[in-house]
Amino acid sequence: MLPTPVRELELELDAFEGPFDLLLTLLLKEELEPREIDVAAIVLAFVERTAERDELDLEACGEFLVLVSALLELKARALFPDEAAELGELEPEEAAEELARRLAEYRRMKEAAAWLLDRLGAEQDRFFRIGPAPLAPRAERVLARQDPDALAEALRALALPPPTVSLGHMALRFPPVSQFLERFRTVLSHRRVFDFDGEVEGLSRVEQAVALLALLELRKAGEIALSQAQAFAPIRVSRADDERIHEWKARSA
Amino acid sequence: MESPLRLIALNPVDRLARTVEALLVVASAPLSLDELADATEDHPERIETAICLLRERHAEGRSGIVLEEVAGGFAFRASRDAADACARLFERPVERGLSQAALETLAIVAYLGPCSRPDVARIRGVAADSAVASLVERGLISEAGREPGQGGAVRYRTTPLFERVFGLESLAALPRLDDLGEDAAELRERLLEVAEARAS
Amino acid sequence: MESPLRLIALNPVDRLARTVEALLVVASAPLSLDELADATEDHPERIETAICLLRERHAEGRSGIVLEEVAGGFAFRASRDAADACARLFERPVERGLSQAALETLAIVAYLGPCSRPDVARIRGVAADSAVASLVERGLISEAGREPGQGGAVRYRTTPLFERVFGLESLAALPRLDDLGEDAAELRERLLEVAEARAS
Repeated sequence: MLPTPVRELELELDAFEGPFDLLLTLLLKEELEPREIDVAAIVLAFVERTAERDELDLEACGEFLVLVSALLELKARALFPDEAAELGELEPEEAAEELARRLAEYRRMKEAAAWLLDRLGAEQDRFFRIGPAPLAPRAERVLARQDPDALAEALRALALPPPTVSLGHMALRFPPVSQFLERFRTVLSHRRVFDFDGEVEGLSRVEQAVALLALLELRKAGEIALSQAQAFAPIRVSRADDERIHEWKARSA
Repeated sequence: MESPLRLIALNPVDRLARTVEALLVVASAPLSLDELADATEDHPERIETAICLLRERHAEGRSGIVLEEVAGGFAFRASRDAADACARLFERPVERGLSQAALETLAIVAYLGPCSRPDVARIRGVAADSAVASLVERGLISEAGREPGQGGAVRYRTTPLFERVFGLESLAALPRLDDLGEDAAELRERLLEVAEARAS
Repeated sequence: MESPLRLIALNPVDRLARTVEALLVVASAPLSLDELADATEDHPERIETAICLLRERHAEGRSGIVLEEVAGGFAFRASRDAADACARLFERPVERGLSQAALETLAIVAYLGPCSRPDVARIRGVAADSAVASLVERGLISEAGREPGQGGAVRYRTTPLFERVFGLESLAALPRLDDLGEDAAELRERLLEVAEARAS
């Protein structure tokens, strides 16, 4: 089971009310759509819960990060069914399986860590000598003749730029949503309206996905309004108060 | 001073046992049966007999020096009665405890090693740099080459000291991952449910 | 297993002797009377009595483990009968090669000139302490002053033994790496750039 604080984290979301671990189960059983889950609200609930406690439970934080990033991944894949294939060649179902697999692996390692800790406790009264005996004969280490090319090769390898690391299956490969929240807020403080497509042009698909999540979170918070002339047309983003003005104008017209 | 008569009367296995005793008291790491056989130029079966004798002589409660099978070989350690005295004089390699991050990293390296920092980060979901550094400093893990390919990351494996500190006869003495906890089984069940739901 | 009767009958000095035995078998340096007294929380005179007992028990010809008084205190050594076996144990076969960590560290020091451990660590992307220590122990690198400034880190350079092992008349005979930089400074720059890219 998850550590208590994360597992028992009570959530009150639009789409779901109950403990975090039930949410996870429902997602894995595909009884709940990832896209309906308000990730920002979950983070907020966790932060609030953490703040209520005197102690910072790093273990719970680590667990939480893994879960939330996996959730975000699921959500992004569900939002971009076509691009999901391109992103990680994973279907949402496969992503769910991947999540379960990753959690199981992490859990096993945590169990192994707990076993090691127990073992360490049990071994506390056994002392071995670490290092050579005080009166042991001294051993000479004789090294065979070496090839100087091996040195050049070693340095050449160190001078090679590392491969562009594929973080395709890493849990934390997303830029923070907050980054885009801030960015969009800043843009809207200067301009009343902007085109989402123009704003995220040149960003990677993953970044664009997270940017869209940020957009949805802002919309949910009532900070912005979204409009689109037709499917696949540019998404127009405007301040929420402007939208209200438009609505009022529309109704009065 | 010992009389020549007694030297002559000394049982050959007893003589071998003394030589093994001598080797174990100066060795800096546990010695395997083969290493003992090579050093004594004797047969492994006879070494085993000598070890039996020494195990009895250096048993807990009978001597301050206890013979133990650990890390793939044999080594002497202090008797448990003397643990308090030892603790006053010597610092254990993990005296100040290992953080949760370090323990998890150690578990990953022990089970999946050799593996790199990115490997550990992938499983734990957070960077493992300081945990790895602290484990290297304590001598519980050490470098084991780099990952193949250009700019490969350094890989790590556990050391014989790790086995000694955790009292493992070898890495094979680690519990099987499948046996650990019911959580994994529970998750697997959920996973199967997902698969079945999709198949139906 | 020991009978309770014998445990009860155990002479207190004998018990102390066992603890001293345990301390000596774990110690990696000779232990003085005072150190033994501190660790056992007992009187130095009683320690002396215990040592007398151990001297008899661990005498040449009676045990493979011999108690020896040396400068600084007491320590166990191997019995003389076992000298040949010990020599075979410590006579190491010729080592064929160096570990990846040692090779990289050696290459950095050889090509870039005197380097500190932090330098090596920065370029390799991992801590260099144990690799540097092992190369110093093997005599392939040695200390060469400190980095400028107060509290500067110790720098290392390659030794004449290094040149012999690699069959080089001098460092100038190292294979050329012109494609990576015109001189050591450029090479260093290049390596640090790559290391930074790797770390990010």
